[in-house]
Amino acid sequence: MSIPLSWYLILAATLFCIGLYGVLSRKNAIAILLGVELMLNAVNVNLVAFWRYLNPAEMAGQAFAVIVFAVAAAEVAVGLALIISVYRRQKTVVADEIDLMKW
Amino acid sequence: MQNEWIYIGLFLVIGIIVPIVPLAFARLVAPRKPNPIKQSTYECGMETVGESWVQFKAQYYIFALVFLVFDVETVFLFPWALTLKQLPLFVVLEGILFIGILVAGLVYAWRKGLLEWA
Amino acid sequence: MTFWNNPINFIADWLTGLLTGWHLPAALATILVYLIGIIVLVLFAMVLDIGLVWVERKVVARFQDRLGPNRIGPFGLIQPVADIIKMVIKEDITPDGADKVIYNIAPVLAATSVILLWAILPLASTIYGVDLNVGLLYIVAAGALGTLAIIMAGWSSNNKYALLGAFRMVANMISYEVPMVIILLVPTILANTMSIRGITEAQSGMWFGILSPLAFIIFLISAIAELGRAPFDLSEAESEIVAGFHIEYTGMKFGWFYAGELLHAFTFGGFMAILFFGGYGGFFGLEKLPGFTWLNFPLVQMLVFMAKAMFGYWVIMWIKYSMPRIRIDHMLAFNWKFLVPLALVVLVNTAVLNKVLAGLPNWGYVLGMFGSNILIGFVTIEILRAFGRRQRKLEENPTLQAQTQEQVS
Amino acid sequence: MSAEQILFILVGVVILGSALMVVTTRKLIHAALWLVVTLFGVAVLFTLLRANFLAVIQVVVYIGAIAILFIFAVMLTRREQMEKGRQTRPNWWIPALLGALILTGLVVLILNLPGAERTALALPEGLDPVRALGSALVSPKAYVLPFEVASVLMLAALVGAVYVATVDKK
Repeated sequence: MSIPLSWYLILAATLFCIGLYGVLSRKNAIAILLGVELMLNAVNVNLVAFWRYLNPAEMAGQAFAVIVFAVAAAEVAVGLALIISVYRRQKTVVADEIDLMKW
Repeated sequence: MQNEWIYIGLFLVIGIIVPIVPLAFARLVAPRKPNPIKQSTYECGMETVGESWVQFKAQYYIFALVFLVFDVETVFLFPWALTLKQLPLFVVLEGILFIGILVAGLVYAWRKGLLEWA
Repeated sequence: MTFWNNPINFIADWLTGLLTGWHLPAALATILVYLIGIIVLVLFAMVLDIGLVWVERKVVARFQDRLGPNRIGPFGLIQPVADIIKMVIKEDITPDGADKVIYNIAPVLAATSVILLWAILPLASTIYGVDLNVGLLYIVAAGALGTLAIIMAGWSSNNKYALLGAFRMVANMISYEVPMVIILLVPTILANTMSIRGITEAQSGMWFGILSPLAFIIFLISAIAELGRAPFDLSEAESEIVAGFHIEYTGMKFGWFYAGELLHAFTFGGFMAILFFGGYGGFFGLEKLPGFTWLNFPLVQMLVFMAKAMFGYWVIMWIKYSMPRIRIDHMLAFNWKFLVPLALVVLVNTAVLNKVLAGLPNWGYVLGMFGSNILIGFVTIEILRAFGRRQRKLEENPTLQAQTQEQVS
Repeated sequence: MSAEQILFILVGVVILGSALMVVTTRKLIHAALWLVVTLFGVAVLFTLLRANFLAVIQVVVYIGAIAILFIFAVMLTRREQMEKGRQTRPNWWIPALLGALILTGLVVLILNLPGAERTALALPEGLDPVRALGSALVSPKAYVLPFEVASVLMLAALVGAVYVATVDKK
């Protein structure tokens, strides 16, 4: 066990920033959701690393990671359903062109 | 170091190499004379109509959705199942409540007619 | 420790000793020994796979009142080798418009996902790859990689039939994964562990297949669906979409899909034996009697395991070659409206009874578990019968049918 | 440098490389498949951290369900002309700059964090993390409420998603 905690944190931070870039720069709504998944994964890496490095007897980190799994699944289910619904009405998945609520 | 995952990792490497070896060997010995007709999309000898992209029923997506929800929830039940022996009956009831909420989702999908393939 | 009690560890210790004797670092020696063990195990699986081609063809032939392969070698035993040679020297065609990288990765991934299962398959009490404390979920995870391989193959082929087949197959696999994962909880609860070996050891007195026959039946059905074999083979449905997701694959790439499916079927036969029939053990305590200690020898255990797995594989084949193909709407309705609710009922029943009956003597526990399963099965059949009767009445009585339709609309 | 550190760096490079591909690839289906590689890499990280259960459900849930759902969605909404042309907004450099700034800030923060160089603690003797997680998830003193609420959340997601995806059927 010779990996310092900071390595995991930096890796997670980088992954988070890549995801953030994807969310902000992509046109396609599905691609934006892919970026969100990257960010959630970065969070999970952090949570599990903290569990392992700070207090392995307490399962807080892992329990939170499990909840993040559920949240990620819920987010993908609803997000993709919205995108598919919009696609069927407007034949587009470009986030900027989706302006149903822009009144 | 945890040996079990090293073992699985090595297994993964071998598991990838073993299928590749005959493929690589086939690449060496098999003939290769490509021509446009041979490489055209196979549709039982008919001329291909349109692009391979065909519109799919959104129903496939609905089933994938229901599956996602069920998969995530049942996976959560595994840690619960491991605690049944040590902890009191109360824990079983918690799990049943969890399953009950899951069933509510199934009943909803059923009543809405989403499980019909039509 | 002698060779006969623990052959794998015996050889491993000897090899490690040999390698460290050559002044190799201990860690490197361990990894080398692991590698040798893995290669032997995977090669064993591959040789078995070749044998399975012969078994499958021979058994089908017998089901269909034919002889099967009988020309090359005694009883046609060399036939699979000839098949392999043929597949390797076939021209490898990549269709136009295919996504080449994904197209080539898919068959490898399909085979890898099956081979990975062998890492946790215990052939005997001392012959196994690794004993994970999350073994059951590992099976599901390997299956997830297989699903991915199919969707990759279907998408990258640039063919309507392939894409349709992949969509159907994936809808099929993911739907039936739900009852399978639910039913995997039953052995987890009964054995109080997720480790494959732990589950096997927990059955040395009583098989889980007897404690919960319904769980076994649900597992069998969902395993067949997961494999995409008949009656759930509409993903390849030769008569409509030709061969489904692997339509464009030729030569050895097709070969890996085929070989992967056969090995997968056998492996699931093995898991059936492990989860519900005691795996390499499960002699109901017989092995403790003085005259029967030879049952504990690893090679005997391995033989027992292979026999049980082969029987499971034979049952899967039996169903495959006796059943017509199911329509996709029936298939999905059968899963979501019948198997999933039933699996949940079995799970709740197991969880509650396991707690309630824990104080009882052993025979009471077994009888309670078995009896409750029979009761659930009986009630299920009665519900189905009532439902079927109503359907039939509706169909026989046109006026009633019209009325109900009015009510609905 | 120990073998474990080399392994970590390898996995890290794979994760970050494939994550970059996710956000830059033009074809969406490739982006989804690169996401699978990233997710698998994260699962390997979990095994390095000895979170066996999370590593396995990472593969089961993320690769086996979420990635499949993404691929389905991509296929349902795919149109040829959308894959031609640029996939990023014209002012893509602003998010890139923003990301780089945040990353620099975070890295500085992490490196100055007290205890950032600590190494992993040994797992307590006889602790089975899966079992302990199970106890934590069902114990009223710990996380039983989040556990049940997660179930309600999934139910809400199911109802909502199904409603949204089918409402315009008629």
